Amino acid sequence: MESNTISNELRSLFSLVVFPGGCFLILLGLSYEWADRKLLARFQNRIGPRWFQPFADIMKLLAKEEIVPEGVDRRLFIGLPIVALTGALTAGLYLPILGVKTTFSFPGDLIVTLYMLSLLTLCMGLAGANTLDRFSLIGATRTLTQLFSYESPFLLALLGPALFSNSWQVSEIIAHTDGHWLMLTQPLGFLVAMIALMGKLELPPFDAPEAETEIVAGVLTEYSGRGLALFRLGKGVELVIGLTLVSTLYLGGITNPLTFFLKTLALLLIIVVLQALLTRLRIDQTVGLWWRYGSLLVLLQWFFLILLQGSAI
Amino acid sequence: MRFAAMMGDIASALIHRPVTEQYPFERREAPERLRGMLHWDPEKCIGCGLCVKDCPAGAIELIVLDKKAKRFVLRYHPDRCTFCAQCVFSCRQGCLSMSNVDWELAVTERSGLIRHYGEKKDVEEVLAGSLKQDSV
Amino acid sequence: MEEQKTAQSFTVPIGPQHPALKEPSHFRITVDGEIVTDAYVRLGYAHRGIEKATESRTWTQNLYMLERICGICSHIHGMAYCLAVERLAQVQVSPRAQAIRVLFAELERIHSHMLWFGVTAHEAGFDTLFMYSWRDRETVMDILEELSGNRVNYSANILGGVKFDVDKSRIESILDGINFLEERTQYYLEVVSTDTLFLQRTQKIGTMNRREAEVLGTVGPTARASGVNRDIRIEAPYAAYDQFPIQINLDDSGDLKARVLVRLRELFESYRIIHQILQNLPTGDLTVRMPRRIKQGETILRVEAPRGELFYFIRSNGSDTPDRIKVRTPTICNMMSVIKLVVGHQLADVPMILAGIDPCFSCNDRMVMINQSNKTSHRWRWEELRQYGIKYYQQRAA
Amino acid sequence: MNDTEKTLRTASQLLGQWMWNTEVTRPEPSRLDAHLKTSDDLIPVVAGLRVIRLGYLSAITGLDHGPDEAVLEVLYHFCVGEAIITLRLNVPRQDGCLPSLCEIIPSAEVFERELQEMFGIRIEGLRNPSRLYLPDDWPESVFPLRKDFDRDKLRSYVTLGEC
Repeated sequence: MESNTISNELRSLFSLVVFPGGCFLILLGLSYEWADRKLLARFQNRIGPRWFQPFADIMKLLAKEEIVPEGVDRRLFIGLPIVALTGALTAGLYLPILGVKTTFSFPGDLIVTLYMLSLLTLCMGLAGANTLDRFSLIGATRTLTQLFSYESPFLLALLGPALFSNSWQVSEIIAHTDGHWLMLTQPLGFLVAMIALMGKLELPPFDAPEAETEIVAGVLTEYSGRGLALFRLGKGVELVIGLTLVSTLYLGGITNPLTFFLKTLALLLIIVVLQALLTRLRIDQTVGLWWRYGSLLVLLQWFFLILLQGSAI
Repeated sequence: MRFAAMMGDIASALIHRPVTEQYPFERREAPERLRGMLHWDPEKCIGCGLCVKDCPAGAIELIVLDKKAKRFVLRYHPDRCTFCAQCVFSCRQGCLSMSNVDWELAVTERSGLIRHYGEKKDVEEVLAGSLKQDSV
Repeated sequence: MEEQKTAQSFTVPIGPQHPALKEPSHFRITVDGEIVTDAYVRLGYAHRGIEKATESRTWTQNLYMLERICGICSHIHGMAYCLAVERLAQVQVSPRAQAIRVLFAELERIHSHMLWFGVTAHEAGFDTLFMYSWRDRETVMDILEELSGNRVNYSANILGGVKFDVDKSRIESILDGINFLEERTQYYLEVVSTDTLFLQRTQKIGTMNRREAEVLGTVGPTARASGVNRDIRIEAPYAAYDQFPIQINLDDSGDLKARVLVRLRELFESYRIIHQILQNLPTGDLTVRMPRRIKQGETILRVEAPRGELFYFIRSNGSDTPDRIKVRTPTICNMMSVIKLVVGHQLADVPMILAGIDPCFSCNDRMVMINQSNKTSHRWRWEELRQYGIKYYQQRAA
Repeated sequence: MNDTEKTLRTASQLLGQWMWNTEVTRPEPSRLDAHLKTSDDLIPVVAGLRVIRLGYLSAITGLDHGPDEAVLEVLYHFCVGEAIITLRLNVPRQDGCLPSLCEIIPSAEVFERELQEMFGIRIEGLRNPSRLYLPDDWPESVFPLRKDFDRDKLRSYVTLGEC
């Protein structure tokens, strides 16, 4: 009995620190960041970074002095990157990373995952608002404005599959959708989910919050060293989790490492192509896009879903 | 009005190799007229000093050891040089030229930014002299 | 222009160092939310005192210094200076040399416009277009390197002619490159006039009608995009432009899209002229002898630089150095229009509008004797600087 | 008679009528120089040129003919087509002062500010008379483009900031 609980606790610790949480997700996040940069570079006819570049960047940042600017709340300034990364990592615990069964599961964990993903963005917004720097302040306004615009379509788009399988638990949705490619039956939801994911990751064309030609680095302008490294790690982890989430819900589930890599990388490819093709949207255009088209499309999807479900009953 | 007008280029990038050159590992052959380091032929020089006069950057010094015996040393400062080739065109004897081989200018030591051209013993004499000047 | 921080508005400094600016300049943009309510510009961060410095250098040396006013439009400065000095000295340069000067000027215009095109795409956040246009720009850079040996600051001019000839074997390779560029420019023209998202960032942004363009004193493609019919190559043909006439490109809409289109269409005109010159290259010597001392007198020379009208006033007192050289570069004329145009636009549009005039701050700022760093280098000896550093860190530690 | 010649003839007549004793010269075929007697004439002449839409202000040049001369010369270049009409005006070296053209030609502002800081000719009526190119801590009475400008003397003005 005694040894059983200890081994249980050890297992929990392992999944929190090594796999799928912590180390593994961070490594995976950096690798996906590299894949993103490399593919984008190839689309632009450049060579692009070598495989270790994101790792080297993070190493360099971690080794550097962290400068805390004047006029900020010190605890918040140091604490926010940690909370952001933790949030992103926690989200990974409810998802079938690498096709392995989810570590933790309870009814409604999909909502927790989505909330944890938003935590990173909220932390970034707060981090920007915390400093006195004007670029950070404008970046923070834009980050939060954008959050409010894509968040509800994203949520609604991801709840489509949940509605389909009558459960808000990721593992149950997987069991229910196994083999069903919902992107075919719910194309509008898939489209919105993909594009909202790009908005969430602040990738071009939704990179107005960190548009370097306008506001330098947006919210992260004042960050250096460790804080910047943690935020970037958080972004990398968010990329992996977002891709996993969408492929789990819309691409017929993930059951083994092969399908995991195939499906997430396929999604990444789509994201990179869109990044290469589109011009940055101004923040008013982003908001307009989401409220005018994104929400409408996803509501349309729901309408059909409910009709279908109703007729099935 | 259409979305994704650059699709063609992006698709073609998949089959084309990247155009970036990885410079230190792959070197392109420099064009014939490339203006690299200034080279000087002591044989033809008559010591008129037109090159020194016309140089907009003061990168050339002509040290006259013995005008009659035509013993000159040309001190050239690549770090000041703007590579405009005015000296090459000013020289009526055609003893100046700009190399299209010797064009990698980065050096790790400042001493690499001063060059002396001329007969070996003349250069040594000038170098000894300049060292003496420095020590004074 | 007091910096006021009220509840509604605050001031965003752009520059002197800022990713949107490729050269130093300082803008103070007052915003209300995302809307710009006021703008202020401070120039002078790239001052090198060139106008004063010309007074202490010989006519030959000045050629290279003036060429370095701007790194992008270097040939046109050298060419304007040479033409003016040759006019003062009453020297006739051979038609071949003049044609080669025009050839270089048009190649330079291509490289400048392509560079600008890439920068604009980058400011808009369309990095793919930026990468591709700069990749293609390499073609014209290679042509220039092939012809003159340098990629920028070609130093093709010399008082009394040009340094480099264009021979048969080179004509072929130039034409190949130009044909490739023509094809690509056609493609880019299509992209910028059809891509929905790019159009959203350029259409009806920074609109300036013809009257405003005239009143604000804009020149060059910026003015032509507002329908101002003004091009020195046509109005007062210099060098060989009388033999190789240019056709003007105008657009009436006056917004950013028009500025993009006008510049891209100008490229076709450049390609055409280059074809013509290479096919009918006049004969003659490359250089004629120039006196070292230039006759007393004054002359004014205007040329069409890639960014607009470039104005040279040169006064000689008969010695081997000029008495006064006045340079009025096109950016200074266009700069004030930016300040007027950004008001009322979104902050996100400011870099785009600024890029729209193709600013060149090095051109702009050229006249101060001693700049900040120079000043300190006189006063701050190494030891002082070291002491200052020690003190600073001691204070910080305390 | 081509356009340039026609323009210059018109300008010549106009300037002759406005300024009864204006000396008009033709230094080059496409140029016309009008030597204004006093700075009071400047505004009416420029207004006159604007009324008949003769050219746009291309540049303002300051000239210093040497430290011994009591006056500086200011040149206003108006261009139309190939023709360049230059208004030349002498301004005293000490406390020289000119009216601003901003009311008539808004784009003149930058040229005037440049002239003001480079030659020390005060321009009256500038909306924003602050420095255009020179650093903010540039000494008040040093004008870099004057011939008597002394670089070594400038150094004495430059003070090392408190460290």
